[in-house]
Amino acid sequence: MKRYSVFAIAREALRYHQGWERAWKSPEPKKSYDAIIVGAGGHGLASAYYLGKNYGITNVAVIEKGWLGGGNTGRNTTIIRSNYLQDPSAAIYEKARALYETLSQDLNYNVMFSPRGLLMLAQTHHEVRGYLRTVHANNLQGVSTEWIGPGRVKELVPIINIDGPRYPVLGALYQARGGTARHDAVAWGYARACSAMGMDIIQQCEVTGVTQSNGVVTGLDTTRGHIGCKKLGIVVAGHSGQLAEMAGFRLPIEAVALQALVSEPIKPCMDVVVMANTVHGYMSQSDKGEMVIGGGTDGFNNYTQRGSFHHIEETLRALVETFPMISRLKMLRQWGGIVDMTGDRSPIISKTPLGNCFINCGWGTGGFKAIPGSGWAMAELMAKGEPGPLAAEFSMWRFKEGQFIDESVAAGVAH
Amino acid sequence: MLILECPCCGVKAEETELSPGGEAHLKRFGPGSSDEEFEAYMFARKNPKGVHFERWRHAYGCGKWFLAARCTATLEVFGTYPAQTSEPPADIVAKIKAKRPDWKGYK
Amino acid sequence: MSEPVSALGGATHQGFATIREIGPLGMITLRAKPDVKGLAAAVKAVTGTALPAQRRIEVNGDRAAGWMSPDEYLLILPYADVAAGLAALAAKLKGEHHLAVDVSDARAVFRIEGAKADQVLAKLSPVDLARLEPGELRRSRAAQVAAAFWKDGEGYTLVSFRSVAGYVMGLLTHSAQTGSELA
Amino acid sequence: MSTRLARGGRLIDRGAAQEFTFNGKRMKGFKGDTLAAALLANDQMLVGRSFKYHRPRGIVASGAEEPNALVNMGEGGRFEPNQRTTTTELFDGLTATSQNHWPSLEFDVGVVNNYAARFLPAGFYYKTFIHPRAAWKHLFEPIVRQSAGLGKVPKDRDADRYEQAYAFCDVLVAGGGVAGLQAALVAGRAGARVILLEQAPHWGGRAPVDGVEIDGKPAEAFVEAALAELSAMENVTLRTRCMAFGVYDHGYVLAEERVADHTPGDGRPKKRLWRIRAGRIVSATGAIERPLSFAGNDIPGVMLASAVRDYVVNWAVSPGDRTVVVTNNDDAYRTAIALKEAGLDVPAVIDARPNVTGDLPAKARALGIRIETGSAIVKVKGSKRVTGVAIGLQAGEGAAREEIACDAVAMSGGWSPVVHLWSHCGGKLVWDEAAAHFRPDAARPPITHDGSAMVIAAGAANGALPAGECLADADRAGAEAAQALGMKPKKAKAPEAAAPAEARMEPVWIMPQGAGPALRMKMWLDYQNDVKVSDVQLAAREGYTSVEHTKRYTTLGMATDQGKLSNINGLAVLADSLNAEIPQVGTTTFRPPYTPVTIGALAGESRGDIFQPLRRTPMHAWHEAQGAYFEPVGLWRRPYCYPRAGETHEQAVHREVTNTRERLGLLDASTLGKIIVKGPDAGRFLDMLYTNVMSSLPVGKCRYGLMCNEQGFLSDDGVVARIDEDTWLCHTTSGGADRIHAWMEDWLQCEWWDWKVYTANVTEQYAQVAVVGPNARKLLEKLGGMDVSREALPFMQWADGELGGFRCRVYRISFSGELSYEIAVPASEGMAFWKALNDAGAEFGAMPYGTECLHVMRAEKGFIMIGDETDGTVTPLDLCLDWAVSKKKADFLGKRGMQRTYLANPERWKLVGLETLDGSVIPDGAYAVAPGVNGNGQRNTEGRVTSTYYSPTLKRGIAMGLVRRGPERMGETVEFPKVGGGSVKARIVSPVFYDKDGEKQNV
Repeated sequence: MKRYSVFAIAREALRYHQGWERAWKSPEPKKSYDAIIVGAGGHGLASAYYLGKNYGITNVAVIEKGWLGGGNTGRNTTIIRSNYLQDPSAAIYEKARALYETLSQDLNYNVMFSPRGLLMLAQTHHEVRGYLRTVHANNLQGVSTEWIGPGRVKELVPIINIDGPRYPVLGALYQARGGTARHDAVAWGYARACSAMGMDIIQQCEVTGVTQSNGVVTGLDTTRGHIGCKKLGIVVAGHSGQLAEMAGFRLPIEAVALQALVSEPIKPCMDVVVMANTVHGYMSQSDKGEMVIGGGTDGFNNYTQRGSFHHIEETLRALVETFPMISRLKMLRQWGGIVDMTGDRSPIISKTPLGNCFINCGWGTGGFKAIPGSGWAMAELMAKGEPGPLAAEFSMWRFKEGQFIDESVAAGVAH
Repeated sequence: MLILECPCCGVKAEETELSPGGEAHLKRFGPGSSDEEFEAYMFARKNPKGVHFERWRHAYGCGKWFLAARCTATLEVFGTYPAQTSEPPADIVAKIKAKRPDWKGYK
Repeated sequence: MSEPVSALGGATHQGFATIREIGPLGMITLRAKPDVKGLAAAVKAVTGTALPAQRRIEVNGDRAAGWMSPDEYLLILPYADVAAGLAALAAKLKGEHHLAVDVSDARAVFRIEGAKADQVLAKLSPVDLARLEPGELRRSRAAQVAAAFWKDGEGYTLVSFRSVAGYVMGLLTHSAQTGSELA
Repeated sequence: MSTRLARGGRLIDRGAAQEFTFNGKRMKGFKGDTLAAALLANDQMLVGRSFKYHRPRGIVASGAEEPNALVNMGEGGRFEPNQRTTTTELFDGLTATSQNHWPSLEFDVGVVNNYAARFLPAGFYYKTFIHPRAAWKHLFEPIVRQSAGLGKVPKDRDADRYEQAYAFCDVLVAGGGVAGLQAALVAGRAGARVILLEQAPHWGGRAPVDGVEIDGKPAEAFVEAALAELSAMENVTLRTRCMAFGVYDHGYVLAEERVADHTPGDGRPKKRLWRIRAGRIVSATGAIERPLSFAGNDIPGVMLASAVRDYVVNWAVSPGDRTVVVTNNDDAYRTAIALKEAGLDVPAVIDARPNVTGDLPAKARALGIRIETGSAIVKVKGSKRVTGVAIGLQAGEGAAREEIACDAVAMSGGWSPVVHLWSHCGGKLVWDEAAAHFRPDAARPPITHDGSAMVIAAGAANGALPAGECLADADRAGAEAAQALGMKPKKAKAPEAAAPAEARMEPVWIMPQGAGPALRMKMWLDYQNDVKVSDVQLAAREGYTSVEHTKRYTTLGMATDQGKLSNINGLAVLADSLNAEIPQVGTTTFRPPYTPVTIGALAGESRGDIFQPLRRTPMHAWHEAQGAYFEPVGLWRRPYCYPRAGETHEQAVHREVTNTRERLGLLDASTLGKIIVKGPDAGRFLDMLYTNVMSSLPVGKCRYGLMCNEQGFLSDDGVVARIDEDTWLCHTTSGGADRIHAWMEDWLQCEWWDWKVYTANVTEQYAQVAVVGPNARKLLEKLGGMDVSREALPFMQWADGELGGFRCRVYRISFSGELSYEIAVPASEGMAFWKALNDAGAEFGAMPYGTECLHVMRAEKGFIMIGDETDGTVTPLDLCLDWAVSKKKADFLGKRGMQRTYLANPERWKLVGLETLDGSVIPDGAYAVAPGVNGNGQRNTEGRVTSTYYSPTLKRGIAMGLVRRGPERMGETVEFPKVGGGSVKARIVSPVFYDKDGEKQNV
């Protein structure tokens, strides 16, 4: 792998950039691999990357039905935070956030992690108490967050209306090292690094069946033939149900549409990420100047990547009330993603009823921010065959026991 | 922005007049059921990419619950029927089979 | 006993249509299945109308009976006559499974009047007003709250919950502003 | 230079001059101008700077596809960035400024990026700015952000208002060109309810500009006749200035109407969002011309050939004195002819095709226009304005054989149907080899609720470009739409449009064909985002070979024009780089909106007072008049406290607590949910709903009850009163009334549908007041009318009666531990009753109190609060409410859930009281720590505080909390670390801090 740097750019500029090599190879599948990951989204690629980096397992294929990074990795609002309430969530999201801090250097690919700070506004007394609880929990979890008053909120977000007659801003949960990253770059950077380790990223290859022998996985039937494997990781978000069915088990998962939109670009006016959960809206400004806005999920199963427009309207109403200046901006583009929601809205990183088959899914609306941590935990699970501390609580059997990891109990929602 | 015809009042309601209520025809398991049965009742969901049976309430309307057969991949609606039914009615099943010959059927 | 006061004290607005808060009206929620013995007679005793069919409202002067759902009717009558109405229902439906309660105070009622009254509603409710038949009672929403309405002469009568009367008046006023006609 | 012609201009009214300013310069235009036309008429070709390299940018197009000519418009509360000048109607007094430059449009420091362009290819930022780690956020990113961003930031609150409206129709026709008009006519004549929308202020689309003849008459005559007929039809609605921007599922179409955009301040809404439900959608949205990729094709003065024609014919504006036309098709010759006929100079038509044979070139030749076949522009000369072109062989590598001086270039690379509305809900496309464009594949349409086709493409939007085919296709589309809905189209001959025969176009994706890397770095694909041919080729070389990868890696098509001009050209360059066919490479997804939509219009009327419904109790106005400090509770706002002059909120709460405990407090409790449950099976039903037994409650009595969800977690609580043999009244929490009512109906309708139970939510029928404190009975006795003595109305009973002349129902229940009556009166008498209580209570020390006082008093008594002690993961057993969880009942909602291993674990955190050792108040939300850390290095915890207050009664901090095995550990001390250091130690005690034996409430 040729390293990226400003010198490489200069060198290439002199020859009209004709010398750049492929960021990742596009090989034919081999007959078998030590491990196969299904799903070349952020989570799948990160799982493969840490299998190689942390455990030296590089005879790995990542199989993708479409094009890598083409699912929710490329259609989210790029928010990164770890201010979660429950211990298992805080642990894995903070692991992810910490890995994001050095990801550009680790991958030699600028993923543009920008710890610009993240605010969750409290607009009711109930929300104030919820966020104070989160601050206390984070304090014990090693997650750096603080409670700030309305004056400080206004300093950080000059365009906010803190005296709204309906829901004045009473304060905010502030994570100074939360922020955003360039979503596509995360997938591309991991893919390039995986490829450089000798892993095969096989796009346009759809899984049609899971083969097994004596309750242990042996490989996959795909549109490009059978591919054998010793271990299998299923990391396919909204399509987890289909893959699980092929592997012979059921998941507590439902697929629903989540929507987002961006405005036309304007000059910089908001250098932090703001989430307002009472009124269900969140917004940040991208490096291009677009206001990036996230909305709510539909309440019904949907695989169309199109959500119901009234959720967009609800979100915009709330944001116009919170940031009055945006009313004369224009919505440039809106889109939907299919998110996989579990019974407690927390993810599953787990062994499965099928031997040597592992699953990582259920990230719901919170997947992007977790990518490095999720990959790290999944790699450990696949390499050792047993979950490490990061994944231990995210077993798929927790639902039977009633051991929820419920983040909705804090005023914060899982965006 | 779906339209579903409420079988209770006959209004072709748009989605904003309705609230969704998840998978239909779930069998309730209460005290005395096994852990597995109870877990399945609470959490296991068919979540199909294709024909799906689900609950809706005509919330901004007559207030009644009803059931709908809908495709989650195309959003085509095959029919709506009263909530007081423990499995999809034969006429709706027949209609789906006619339209989707490779549908494996309910269950 | 003090004089009953409607939610907004009879507020009005004159735009391209006229908005008036009216009432208080007497209202009874009657829950019963249509096949309950004596139901038609009971309704007739209170409103003087026939039992309304699906989505219909039968009007008789200042009294009316509306179909709300397969087992719910809204009976409208003068405010002072509610107690008598409830007594009549209790007597006629004695022994039959039903529920009749006074909801006069839980509602706010508006009139939207004028040749362009439909345009006010068209801004708020996802309802095809051109296909709303005379005597049809439509339950839907007005922007973010539940509402029921029907066409009545040159205009509409709209019923909402009392607590959001101010919001509904705000919506109607905003929608009826002169200059914002739809056609 | 660009200038206004002395004659012509079919859309302008020369009698109505209008003044406007651009960058402070006063300019003149006419009514009917677009801002772009007026700018060109004033020789203002340079209008902005590009996104990345800050290159000078001129007007390219004449419609919604314009990528460059975006301006800041208006001032103060009417300021609006990124306004597209080509679709902005000119009005008197309009002010506009150019965007994305510093210090000025003419001289922009950011253009330094242009000189470094070679070092800034697609994706360069992924490869650089990696070290040092902190530099991205603090050094590089701020520079990137500042140089990007286009328009300025609005500062003031919007001065305009917006609204929304619903509409319904059988057939919605999007596009008011001749195709849309014809489709509407056919559908309308068949009796369909039709809505016809046109984005521009005028009808007819391109046909009148292109000199099309319909049935032997000019297209204008057809347009006029069609409008007359349509206007006369009752079943047809016509609307201009209204853009159908998105098709959503089940025939839902959103359209934005520019109501007062061009008449700001006239009192009408600025914009209106139409939410249209249509049986069928006819997409007659026309086609958009494609640019050609030659070096320097972004220099101001290089325009689309059709746009040049539009400016000349519609607005009598000549973009240049000498215009070179460059093309790969016959259509562009119309521009050459129009220019010539307007008396302007056309030095040459550069046609990439070796053989040029059509009628239009013949006409051009006849007019004396020089035609260079098999030729290409190898380079455009000029920087802020075209000064000439160098031409050479299209088949060559870029050697110039001649330079032609000119000040404008009109280019045409062929036409692409506007397929957005077809594609938004999944309609598929097919590649048309002859026309080199994607058009709708009628075999794979988007489907609606019944599985039938939802959108029908018509005319140019369907790939039927020549006028004759276009009209015939539209006629078919209109009939198809009506037929699909069961209507019978009238048999009528479709009008026939005559047009000159056009020879086949020839796809030309770069010009000249063999251009080397240096030239390809100057061929722009995406003008706004500065994406060039070389960038797409680089992306392909680096393996970003999926079209979505290429788009995202290069930002092609992601600017505010959403790639209307660049997508197909970019796709073709990508396909070529991959040695693949264009249809194999595919297209990116088309997502709404077609053009950017004002966010204010999407928010509609929901601003200010009507942002959300505000629920008011009958006494709300009184609380406001008293200066209450409110808190939102669901959609209600309840008084949190009633501060007096000079009081802090905390002081007010303490006063209210003390006064209520010592004298008399009045609480507006109207928001409490009240649900009637009646029927022969009502008792059985309530026994399923509540964890305790309600069927055994005697008539006239009250009982506190708990409700769980099926998981076994507490969801609501309240007092239930038995009204008569088969009627119960269930109180819920303030936020819970609608939810619990829906919950009841869910079970009754969907599970126990044979049970005979009716419910009615009567929450708003009553105003309810809690009269609380040692003087409570005195006040009621003073009002008089019913016996409220201990004997007549003991604790936990209710009675109907009259107080002070008010019909009422009185409940002897207490949430404060004091002697307390909750009194319900009809809502319409609520205010009068409240005033009567306050007036009559004055002598007993009556004061209103708010929710915070209520919270403190209930905490002093150890009463739980839904939402404080519970958070959706807490069972009644966790709260030691075992007494309210029936062990006898075989079943109730939540019983099975509570039996799961994790919920039945004795290690669970349970409710206790917490008494700080130093009397201080434990911070809200604090956790109790246990020794050590867990596997993830997180500090172990063993509990958390759920309610914590300063008790004015006990003059110390009190708290409730959930602690591991708490009730077994009475007297032990637990430690709560504070954020920022230090900790509070608290002793585990009973949660009942005040009046442990309940003597005060039971007097």
